[in-house]
Amino acid sequence: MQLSREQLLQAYRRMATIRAFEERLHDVIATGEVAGFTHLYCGQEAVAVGVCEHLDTEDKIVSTHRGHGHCLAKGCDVQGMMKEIWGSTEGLCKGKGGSMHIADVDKGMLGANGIVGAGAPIAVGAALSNKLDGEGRVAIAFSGDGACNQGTTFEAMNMAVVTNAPCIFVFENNHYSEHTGDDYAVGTANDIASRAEAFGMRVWRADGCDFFAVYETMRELLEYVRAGNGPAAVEFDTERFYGHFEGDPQNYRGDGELDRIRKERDCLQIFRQRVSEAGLLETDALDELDKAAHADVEAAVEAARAAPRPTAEDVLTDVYVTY
Amino acid sequence: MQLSREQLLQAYRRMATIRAFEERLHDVIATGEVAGFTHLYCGQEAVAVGVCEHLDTEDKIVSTHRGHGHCLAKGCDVQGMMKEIWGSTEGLCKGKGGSMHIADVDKGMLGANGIVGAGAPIAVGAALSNKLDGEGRVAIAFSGDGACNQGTTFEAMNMAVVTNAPCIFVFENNHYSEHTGDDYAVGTANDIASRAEAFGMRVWRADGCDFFAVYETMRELLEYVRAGNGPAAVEFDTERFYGHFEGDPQNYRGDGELDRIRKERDCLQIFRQRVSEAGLLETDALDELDKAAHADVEAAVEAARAAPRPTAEDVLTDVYVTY
Amino acid sequence: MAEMMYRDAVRETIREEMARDESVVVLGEDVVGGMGTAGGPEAIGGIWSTSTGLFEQFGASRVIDTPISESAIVGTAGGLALSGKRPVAELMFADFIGVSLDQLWNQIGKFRYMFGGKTRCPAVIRMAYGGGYNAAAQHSQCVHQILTGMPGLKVVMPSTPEDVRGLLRTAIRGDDPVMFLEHKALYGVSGEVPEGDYTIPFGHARQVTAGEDVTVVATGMMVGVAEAAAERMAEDGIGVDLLDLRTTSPMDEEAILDSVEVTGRLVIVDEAPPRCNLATDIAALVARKAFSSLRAPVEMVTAPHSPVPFALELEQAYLPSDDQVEAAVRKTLDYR
Amino acid sequence: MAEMMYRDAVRETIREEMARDESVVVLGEDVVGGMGTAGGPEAIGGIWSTSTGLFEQFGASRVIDTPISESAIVGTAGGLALSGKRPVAELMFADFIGVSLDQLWNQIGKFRYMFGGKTRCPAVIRMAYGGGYNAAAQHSQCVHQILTGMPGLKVVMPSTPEDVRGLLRTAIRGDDPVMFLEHKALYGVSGEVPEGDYTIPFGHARQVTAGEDVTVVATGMMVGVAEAAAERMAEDGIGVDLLDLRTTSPMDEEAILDSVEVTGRLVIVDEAPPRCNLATDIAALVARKAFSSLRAPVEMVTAPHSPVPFALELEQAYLPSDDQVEAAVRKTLDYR
Ligand SMILES: Cc1ncc(C[n+]2csc(CCOP(=O)(O)OP(=O)(O)O)c2C)c(N)n1
Ligand SMILES: Cc1ncc(C[n+]2csc(CCOP(=O)(O)OP(=O)(O)O)c2C)c(N)n1
Ligand SMILES: [Mg+2]
Ligand SMILES: [Mg+2]
Repeated sequence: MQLSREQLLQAYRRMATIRAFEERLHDVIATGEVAGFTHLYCGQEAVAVGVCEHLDTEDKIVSTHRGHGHCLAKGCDVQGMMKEIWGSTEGLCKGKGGSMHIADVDKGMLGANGIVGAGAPIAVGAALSNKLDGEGRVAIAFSGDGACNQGTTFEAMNMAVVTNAPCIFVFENNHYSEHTGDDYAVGTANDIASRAEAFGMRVWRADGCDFFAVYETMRELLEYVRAGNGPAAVEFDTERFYGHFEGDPQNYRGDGELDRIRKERDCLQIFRQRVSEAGLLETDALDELDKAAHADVEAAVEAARAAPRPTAEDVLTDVYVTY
Repeated sequence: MQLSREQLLQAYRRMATIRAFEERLHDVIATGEVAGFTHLYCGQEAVAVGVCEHLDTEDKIVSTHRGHGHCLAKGCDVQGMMKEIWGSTEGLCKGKGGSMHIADVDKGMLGANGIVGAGAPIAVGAALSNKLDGEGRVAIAFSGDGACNQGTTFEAMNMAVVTNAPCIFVFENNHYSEHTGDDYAVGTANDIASRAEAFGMRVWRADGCDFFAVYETMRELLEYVRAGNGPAAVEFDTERFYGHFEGDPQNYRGDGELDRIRKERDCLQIFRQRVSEAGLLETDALDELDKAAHADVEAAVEAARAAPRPTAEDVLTDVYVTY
Repeated sequence: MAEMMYRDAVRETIREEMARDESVVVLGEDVVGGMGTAGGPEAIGGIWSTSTGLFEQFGASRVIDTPISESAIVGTAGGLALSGKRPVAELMFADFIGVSLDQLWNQIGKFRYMFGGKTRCPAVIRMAYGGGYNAAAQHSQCVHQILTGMPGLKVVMPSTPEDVRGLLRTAIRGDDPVMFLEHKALYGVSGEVPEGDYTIPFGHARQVTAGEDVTVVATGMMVGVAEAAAERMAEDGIGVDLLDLRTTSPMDEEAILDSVEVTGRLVIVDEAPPRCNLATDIAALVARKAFSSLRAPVEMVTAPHSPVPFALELEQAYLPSDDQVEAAVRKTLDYR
Repeated sequence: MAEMMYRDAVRETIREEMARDESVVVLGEDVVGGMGTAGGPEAIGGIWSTSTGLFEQFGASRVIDTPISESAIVGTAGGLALSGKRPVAELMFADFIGVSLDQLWNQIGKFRYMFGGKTRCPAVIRMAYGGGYNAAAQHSQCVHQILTGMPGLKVVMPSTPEDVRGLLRTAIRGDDPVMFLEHKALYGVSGEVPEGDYTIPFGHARQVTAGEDVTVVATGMMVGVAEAAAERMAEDGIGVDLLDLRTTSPMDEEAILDSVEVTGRLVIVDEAPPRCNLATDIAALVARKAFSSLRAPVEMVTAPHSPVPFALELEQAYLPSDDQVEAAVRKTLDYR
């Protein structure tokens, strides 16, 4: 099915925002201005946006250590996120969580997660909650090719099948877990999707660098899951433009690999090409969105720099609801 | 390949010993003479023996909470086991482990295990040790249909594939994990073996109530693994004659189910039938072995009853090698 | 007042809370039993019989039988709780926190904090702990010493059916993750239970016996052990102020300090091994905050630094006994 | 004496032990790095650079890169150790004991006991712990308070490159499972390291500064924090007997008790949150066994009862500081 002009613009705008957000962080982190461990999502924007454009607030997602893209795609506030990464009390998590723990439960974003594989079981719970409420809502667990080897991920898939939970396992295969290739670490007869399939789920596979492939795949998949057919899984072939963490020298990359994926596998460029070729959007309109995204991000950085800082008294609040 | 008369006699003798051991325990536990949680292996004898008859001491096995059969098949001493179950200092584990923790590392038996799914990773380590030593030895993880849902089991399979460990995952599908059916708890497109297969292992399937099917399957499988082809898995369809634990009322069984499996799926009877029909062994010879097995077990019970008991001083020994 | 068994107190309280609030959901291994079998569901209702009949009454969507996947059980509870439900999950044996600790410690215990106080995670995780069944090293352990140290978790250890009801209501209705530790040797114990919908707040110790000679602090199964010793010593005119903490996080520090201020002597009974456990926690509290009241060395009666052994004689020697409590009390009283 | 960085001390000791004994095997995530990539193996050698070059020197069968499967990593180490090998496994972050606790606690820690003393499990599990990197609630924690309480495990917390070498040799050559806790903020710290193949026995504290006014006990990163305070106070004539425990299981009880006997005053510094931690363990030890020497309330300087927060200001406030140590020392000295 065709996306409307408005939908196309919104999708691109979101992807552009993620890109701008991450590239800005890349620069800022190099200066030492921002502390903590930060993992950039650049290169995978089409997955987060292609998935989340189908969701509303009641649909839940659970994310990973590489969570900025998922957060932004699910509608988390750019300034709230930037302030969180800066550690301000005005951050989405009051500066207590930081990059690896950004969450906005009211938006259906149940948290980035510093523990690889920990999100999948949580997504099953969110899915079962939605099933109880009976409105056809789903929950989505984003996992990497590395996370697909963690026991919790398998347990969650089996649990979802057994409980017929409307849970969707989105595997973003960017071919690396930290410094290790998926060819080495993912034992499989075929691919990640085939491992999920062996649990009795229906699975899909698509090019994660092509927004339209992601979007169409998810449309089909979501129709299946929302209809009460139980869980499903999908594997997206995608690319990670930066290192595992900021500062990673990436010696494990092949010669010219980064240049090649930047050139051939950039989901924003591919989107532009598609909509231009099909005469759906003009370059000018897209450029405008890029500019707007950059402006938003720049404003967020300025706001984060000026935002109030926590004090020692804040350490002991928010541990419990009732003490 | 044909088994020799001697091999046939030994295999039956081992199965008969397990049967006699378990049935004797069943009676004794009902009287309250033996304490602790005991899970009987009756009905599955052909698996333990059909697997372990191929192994020697340097091949390792790792077992489960339902471990008596694996122990006996791997050559653990009948009296040492019985004394352990009675909690004597002459028990295989000096009365410190009991039924769920019987081990005899010198025999390549790395322990029963009270934690479902915990054995599989340990088997990978034992397999890698054997691989390092380069003698073509293997390690075997026994797991149930319930254990196949525990995250550790999946992690172990993947780890074995990635490290090309000579590790064999033997799934004994007795169709129940405690009081729950495998139809409910094992989410799968096909069967347990197919889930293992999705990790890129070669898998086999066979009737676990037929010693000859188990034995032949394992011959083929072991040839494959000993040749350095990496890990493999096998699913045996088998039956549990008693409850999950002693005292289980088994209300979850269908009408006549226990009678049927006792009648049609008794691996000892099937063995007898096969060797009689083929004219390989005479009923008398088999009866003799049954008798001998019972005598051994009876002697073990008498010995266990008379064996020395631990004292309070023993509690704090064996925690460390060096204090 | 009605007589009720500890296990029944657990189950009936869950049943009432499920009836009262449809967001309460039960999950765990064999909490139904018989799923996927010819004998059909509801064959067991939990191996401790703490969920018998709930499936029949509330159906499969609210009583969820799970595969053997403890990490996924706790994680699923976490996801339900973040989504507005009130899951009551069963881990069967407390020892299984080993295979699910991340979800307890790093996930449900920290969501609220990591998310800046903007969410609630009202998950109750029930588990049977403790020794006495010759169940050996992997089915007999205490875990309160591990969980109490984890910020974000609350830890409850009821010792009577009455407390089960009051504390479990508080746990299910509260908005924080609660580790509800049921001692397996108490399931069959009966006790008087008040009528009505009472709750017991966390962080309030119960005075089991009153006395001014020595303070004894215990939890769970150890309360009965200490009470037996106290009753015997009462005949000799020794007055034991025996406190049942009921919850270890939060803990009623005031009750302990107030008591030690009067008695000047402290014996702590803890079923866990001796290192970094609740006994050391309480000893430290008193050594810090009631030092000037203390008139004798603190005494601890704990399990030894070993795994739980199997054999009858070994486990008996392993578990703290009333004799040991009495000896510790007499020792502290003899100190001048 | 040569100058050596903490991280290099770890790696070079492992290298020497691997050369010395071919049963020593290294495993963990990215301990090689670059496996299955176009850039080839050995791209990283462990994210802490504690295994760089080992793969090249000893090959894939003794330097085993693993998938992200911590339970399987520890379990594999356990199986190797039961089979006569000496695995040195890396958990990367200590926080990942959450996903592997069963294998640590219920498996490798108990094999020997459960099997009646008839086996050995010489597995060394290394992990980076502690705060200071704004790595927030799941990558900054202490775990010694959890592991020390577990019978069967030994727990080592070196604070200097010299101790890394001596203690790691003892760990690898010993026959018990050892939790080797490396503080991530110490990896880049240099120190003098003696030549030669020395070992340091477990259970022997190191006296960092001598003094007769107050006993201060610390481990790992906290040793430096306490030392800074002690040096400052020395200028005011306050004599601090600062003990670095080096290992918490076994623990050098004698050194602590002997010191308190002289000073009568005790301050314990622990980076872990305050409940059921090592500070309470030591406070309890002294309240039990050195009560008559104690002249003031025990003081504890610990992290608060909260998860580790992210923001700079919050983490700074969270971590015990030299100012807090100094205040605690002065408080105990002021007590009459
Ligand atoms: C349980 C656990 N183990 C290890 C890590 C360290 N770690 C963080 S990210 C990562 C790689 C994850 O790879 P993948 O799932 O492919 O996600 P990607 O980084 O490619 O987005 C690892 C090993 C962790 N955070 N948690
Ligand atoms: C981690 C863990 N979870 C739950 C249990 C309780 N338990 C013991 S045996 C068992 C069922 C195991 O089923 P299966 O693997 O099929 O083995 P079987 O009993 O049929 O031999 C369960 C749930 C346990 N011991 N360990
Ligand atoms: Mg990846
Ligand atoms: Mg089974």
